[in-house]
Amino acid sequence: MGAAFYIAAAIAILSTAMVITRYNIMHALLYLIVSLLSVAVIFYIYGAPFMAALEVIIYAGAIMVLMIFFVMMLNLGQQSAGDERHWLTPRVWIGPALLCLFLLAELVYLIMQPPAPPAGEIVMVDPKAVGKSLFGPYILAVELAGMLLMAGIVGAYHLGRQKKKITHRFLERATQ
Amino acid sequence: MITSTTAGLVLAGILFTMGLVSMLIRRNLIFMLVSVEVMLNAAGLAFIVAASRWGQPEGQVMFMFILAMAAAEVSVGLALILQLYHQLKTLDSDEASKMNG
Amino acid sequence: MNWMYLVPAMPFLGALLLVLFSKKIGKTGVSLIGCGSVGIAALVTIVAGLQFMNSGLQQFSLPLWNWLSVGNFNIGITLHLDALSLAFTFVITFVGFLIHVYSTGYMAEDPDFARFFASMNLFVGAMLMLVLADNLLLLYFGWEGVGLCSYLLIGFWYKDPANGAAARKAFIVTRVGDTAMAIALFLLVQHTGSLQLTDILAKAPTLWTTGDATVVTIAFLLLGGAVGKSAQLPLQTWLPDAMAGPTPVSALIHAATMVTAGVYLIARSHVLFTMAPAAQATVAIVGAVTLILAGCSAFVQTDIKRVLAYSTISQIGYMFLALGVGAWSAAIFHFITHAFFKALLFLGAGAVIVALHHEQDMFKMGGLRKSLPGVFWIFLIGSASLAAIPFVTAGFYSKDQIVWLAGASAQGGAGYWIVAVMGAFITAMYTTRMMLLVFYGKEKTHVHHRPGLNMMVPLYVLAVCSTLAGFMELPHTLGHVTLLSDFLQPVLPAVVTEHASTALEWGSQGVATLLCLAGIYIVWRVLPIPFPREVKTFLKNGWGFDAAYNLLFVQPYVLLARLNRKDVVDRLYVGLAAITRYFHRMMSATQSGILRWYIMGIVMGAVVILSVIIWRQYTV
Amino acid sequence: MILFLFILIPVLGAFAAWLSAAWNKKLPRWIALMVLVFELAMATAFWSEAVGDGSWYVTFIRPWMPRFGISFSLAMDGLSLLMLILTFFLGALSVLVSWNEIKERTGFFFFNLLFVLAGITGVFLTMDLFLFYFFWEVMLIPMYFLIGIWGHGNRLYAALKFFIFTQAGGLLMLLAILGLYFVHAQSTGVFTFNYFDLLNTPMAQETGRWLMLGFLIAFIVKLPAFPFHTWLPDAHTEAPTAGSVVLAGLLLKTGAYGILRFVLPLFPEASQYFAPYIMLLGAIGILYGGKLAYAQTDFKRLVAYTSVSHMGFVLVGAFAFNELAYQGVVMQMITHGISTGALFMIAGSLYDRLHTRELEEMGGLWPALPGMGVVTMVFVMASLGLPGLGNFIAEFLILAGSWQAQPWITVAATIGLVVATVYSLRIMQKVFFGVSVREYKLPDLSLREALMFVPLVIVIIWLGVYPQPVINTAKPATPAVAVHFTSK
Repeated sequence: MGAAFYIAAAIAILSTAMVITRYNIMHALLYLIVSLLSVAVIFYIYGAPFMAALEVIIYAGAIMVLMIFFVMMLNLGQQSAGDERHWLTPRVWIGPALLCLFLLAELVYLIMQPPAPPAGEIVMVDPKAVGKSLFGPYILAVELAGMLLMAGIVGAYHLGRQKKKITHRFLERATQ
Repeated sequence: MITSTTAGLVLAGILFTMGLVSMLIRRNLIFMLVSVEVMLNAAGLAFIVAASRWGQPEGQVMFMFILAMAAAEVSVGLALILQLYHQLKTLDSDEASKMNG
Repeated sequence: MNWMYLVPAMPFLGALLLVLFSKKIGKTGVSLIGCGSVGIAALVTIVAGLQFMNSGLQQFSLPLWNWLSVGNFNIGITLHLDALSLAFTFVITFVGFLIHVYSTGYMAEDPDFARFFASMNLFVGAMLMLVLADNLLLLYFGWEGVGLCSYLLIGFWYKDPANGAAARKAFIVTRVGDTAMAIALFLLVQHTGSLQLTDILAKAPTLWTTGDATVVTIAFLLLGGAVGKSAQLPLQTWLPDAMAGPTPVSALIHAATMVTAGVYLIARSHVLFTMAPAAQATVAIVGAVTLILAGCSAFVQTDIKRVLAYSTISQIGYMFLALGVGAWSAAIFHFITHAFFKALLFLGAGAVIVALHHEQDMFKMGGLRKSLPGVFWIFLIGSASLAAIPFVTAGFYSKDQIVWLAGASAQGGAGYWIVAVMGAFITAMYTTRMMLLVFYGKEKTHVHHRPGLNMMVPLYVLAVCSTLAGFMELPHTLGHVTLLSDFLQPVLPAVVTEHASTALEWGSQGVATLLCLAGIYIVWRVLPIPFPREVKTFLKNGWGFDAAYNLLFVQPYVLLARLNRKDVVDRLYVGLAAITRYFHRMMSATQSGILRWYIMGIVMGAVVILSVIIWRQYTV
Repeated sequence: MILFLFILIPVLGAFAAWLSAAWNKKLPRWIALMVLVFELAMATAFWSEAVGDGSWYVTFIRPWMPRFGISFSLAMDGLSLLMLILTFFLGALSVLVSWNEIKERTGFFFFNLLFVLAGITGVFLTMDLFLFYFFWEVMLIPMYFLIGIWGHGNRLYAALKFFIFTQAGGLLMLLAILGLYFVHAQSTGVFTFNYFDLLNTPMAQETGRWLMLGFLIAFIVKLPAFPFHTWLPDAHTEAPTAGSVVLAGLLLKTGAYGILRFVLPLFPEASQYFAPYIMLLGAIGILYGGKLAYAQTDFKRLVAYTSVSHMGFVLVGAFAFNELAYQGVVMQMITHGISTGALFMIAGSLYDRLHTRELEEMGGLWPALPGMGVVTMVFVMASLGLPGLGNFIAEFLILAGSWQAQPWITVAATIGLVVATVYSLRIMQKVFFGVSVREYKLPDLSLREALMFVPLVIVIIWLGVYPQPVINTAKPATPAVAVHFTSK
């Protein structure tokens, strides 16, 4: 384990911590991109360069950009930040945080358990092997993933369309 | 006891838990979506670590599927949030929870 | 004798016809069927009885059909005729017929004429089944059947809830006794494998030794049945209330026939009682105590029918005393004479009651000697017989025999004799009091209706019988006639006497006569007898038995029933359902729609699962 | 084949009745009546010439799911035959009783009625445990509808309660059936649900007792015995008259039948072991049911609790293990069906006239309804066990038999006769005697009602004075174990 890993990991953890503590959504998203990039570095360290590339391109690139555009489109900036500040009181977060901390402790404990994996070297899995198995035994899953994306596109289009405003009957009270 | 595998898994665990905490404490729908992304990413990291541990491509394959899923999820999720925002004029998930069936 | 089945069949048929066609045949038809069926039964009984006596048979059975046959357990619907059942059958049909005829007059104005006769016929049929039964199950059939008819007839005037209550009381109290009897039957089935009377009586000496616990238990349980039906202590409380029924009913059922069923049962199963000395002694004690208690109660009643009711209890007490000391035929003798004179008294009282427009309070009567001379003479004959006026009345001979044997028989003793004599004294007193109150003194209520011929003729016949019936059995001192006991000899063993002598018998008779006359004289001179009011009320209410039973059994039961009307067990299930529903509510409350709670749930689940895994690692 | 017809005809009749309602509202009742009268005639004819070698008159077996050892296996012995005749007899009467009572959805009503009867017939005939469970459920669901749709006031509660109780018991039975199935397979290697094969399955003592309890609970819930009786008053009270008649007259008998047919022969050792406790439950039921009956003010509820009391006798008798008690139980099943069925019909007829079931609002009806009074008197007397009527024979035989097994429990049960007197006479007093609340001008028995009641009266008297044909028919069907333990 080189220092690279620890640096990347530290950046990932810190930036994620920033993500979850920001009031402004825009800031959070930008920190998330940093986190994703550091995770991409870790992927690279773990011998998955192709995945690191995908992480950068798709996650940090496409998905995050989508979200940023979305936030910008709705113009959420200041007002939602105020809401967030209002909502995020210690009373709200202290309980779940402790619970999750406990969960994390358990997880770490279990991960550290023997039978520990043999202290092996990091094994490089090259993209070719990934491609082979993707289009070999997992071809059906790939097709399904394709279908999923297709459905995602159609669904997003359908839902995102600006329709004539129809208030659902269960929401009437909320809108009044 | 810290090997490369355990270190990676512990990192994945930390990231996941952070996502989880965020999920639990946030009321803003977009933040919740972001939290989901963090958790998915952590899960992906675990797969990559596992792949490197065993030297098998399956872990990376799984990560690709997670990626595809995340993409689809974000697009649909954002569209849904958009609808909700139009309907409710807020991103508060507690408001949306009044949508009892 | 083969058409003896007509004896019970005719009244049953009559009842059936009356139920089915009551509306179509009119009152004349009803009277004809009602009296006719019992009349035919009486005729058949006389003819069959004569044949039986001439045939020289000891007993005769007539199997009709097989009732029940399970494994080795066989019960037939079989009629059994012997001297004992013949005596009872004769009294039932003969007195029954007279009372039916009387009723055509007594009930003439009742709208439910047909129902009355249907029930009466049914009663006669059931009573005949009881005495003609060849096995205990068939006897039980008659036993319960008469209970039903008694219930129907006590509650005949159903509009008054008090009558209904009296009817139910009679049924329920006797049913308590019947339950004991039923258990006796189970015991007999278990030990003898049969309920055939002749079988049981023949087998009993081979199965048990005298005083064996089983046979004593059986005898006691049978006694339980008998005291219920015969209104003896401690189940006597129903009979005074049973007077709520029409007077002919009181005469037939609650004086002449049904209430003596207990006497019949004990006499019938005398072998068992002989083998169970403890039970037999109990019979005697029950009889002795009852006859005194009931006599005292009779003395303070104001209702003429209640006087007669208590006197009935008291007289049956005499019969029980006779049974208890082994004087079987004396009990039957007293049953016969009692049936005549008590029926006579009741019917006479009925005539008085009708004449006074359903007035039963003796203190509102009086002076009827002049306005109802016919009834007066008849009532006088009956009363004389009840009070056992020496030499000319049937009651004297039968009661005297019991008094004598209570002291003289092997199982008897001085104590029983004293009680019996005291009973005679009390009987004379209350009888005289009744006569004085009703027929002497000033006339307080005007007579508005004189009994017709159809009521008077049965009275005359009964008056003759209650005088003559006594002469079939005369004591050693007075001619020594033993027609009845000879006749009953094949069924009922003769009484074994100890320390008996003619002198003693004279003495016994003398004392009894003296006390009887003394009683009459005392009452004649000093009526009304001064009693403290409390004592009077206590006696009048039958020694507080009713109140005690009410407090001990009736009220707790009713209270318990009322408290638990909603069934406490159901609460268990309702509670279970409520708990389930509570959990269901709790579960559904978690479906709040708030997303974070769901996630929280997932997290907690994860924590729990991981904790379990870790915990297992530690423990394993 | 005749056995199959016994089940098939009511099923076909049920559908015919349902469909015919579209044509004419009055057609379904005629169809139902014809079907049941035909079945009754068929069963009676069969009885009159019933002779067979051994105890089984006739059997009918077709494979159904051979892989699992399930067959469509029917068989009839004396017990089944008697129960069938009772079923069709009361079935026909319950059609008559609902002749005018049911005005809505007549087609569906008679569909359900016939279907219940078909299910009951199946229960009485089947000799395959899987099929038995199937029919057990078949009779449950239409009954649920009968109560839930055509019942009175609180009908949904009653129907649900009935359903849950019986279903819970039924599930235990299913578990026990499966347990027996696997135990049998384990010891012999043959997977079968066939009754005859499962008899004498060797099993561990402990296993046998648990399985027996599974069956037993299902049956005593249905019976119902003391702690499980609370569904019965609600169901009876709220059900339409025909429903009450079928419930009291027939459905309860399936519980008793199950005990005689399955519990005793399949688990002789366990039955013997639990017998005193079960008899005690029976005795408690007799007294407790009687006491509750006395406290009720609702006519039907009162009669319902008398059922609890009477079925206690069945429990006492069935576990006394001797022939007297066994015959008594069979008689009790029949006579209780008739007498209680009749009392429910009377309650229905009174309800038609007075539109109330409250005893406090009745009274003094004798002058208006003498005919019905006589009929009621007969059945009230039957229910208190008056000799000369069928119930007496039953109760006497049961008690005489059980005395030999458990004297003290029998004494308690015998005290039940006094309790029965107390509540039975209360019916007469409250309904027919006493002062009438109003001056009623009511029609006495109509021709239809006379047609209903006269056969019932005749049968109950016939059973009281000449029960031998029934006893003879039931005798060969006596399971060997029922009398096996007599000699102690």
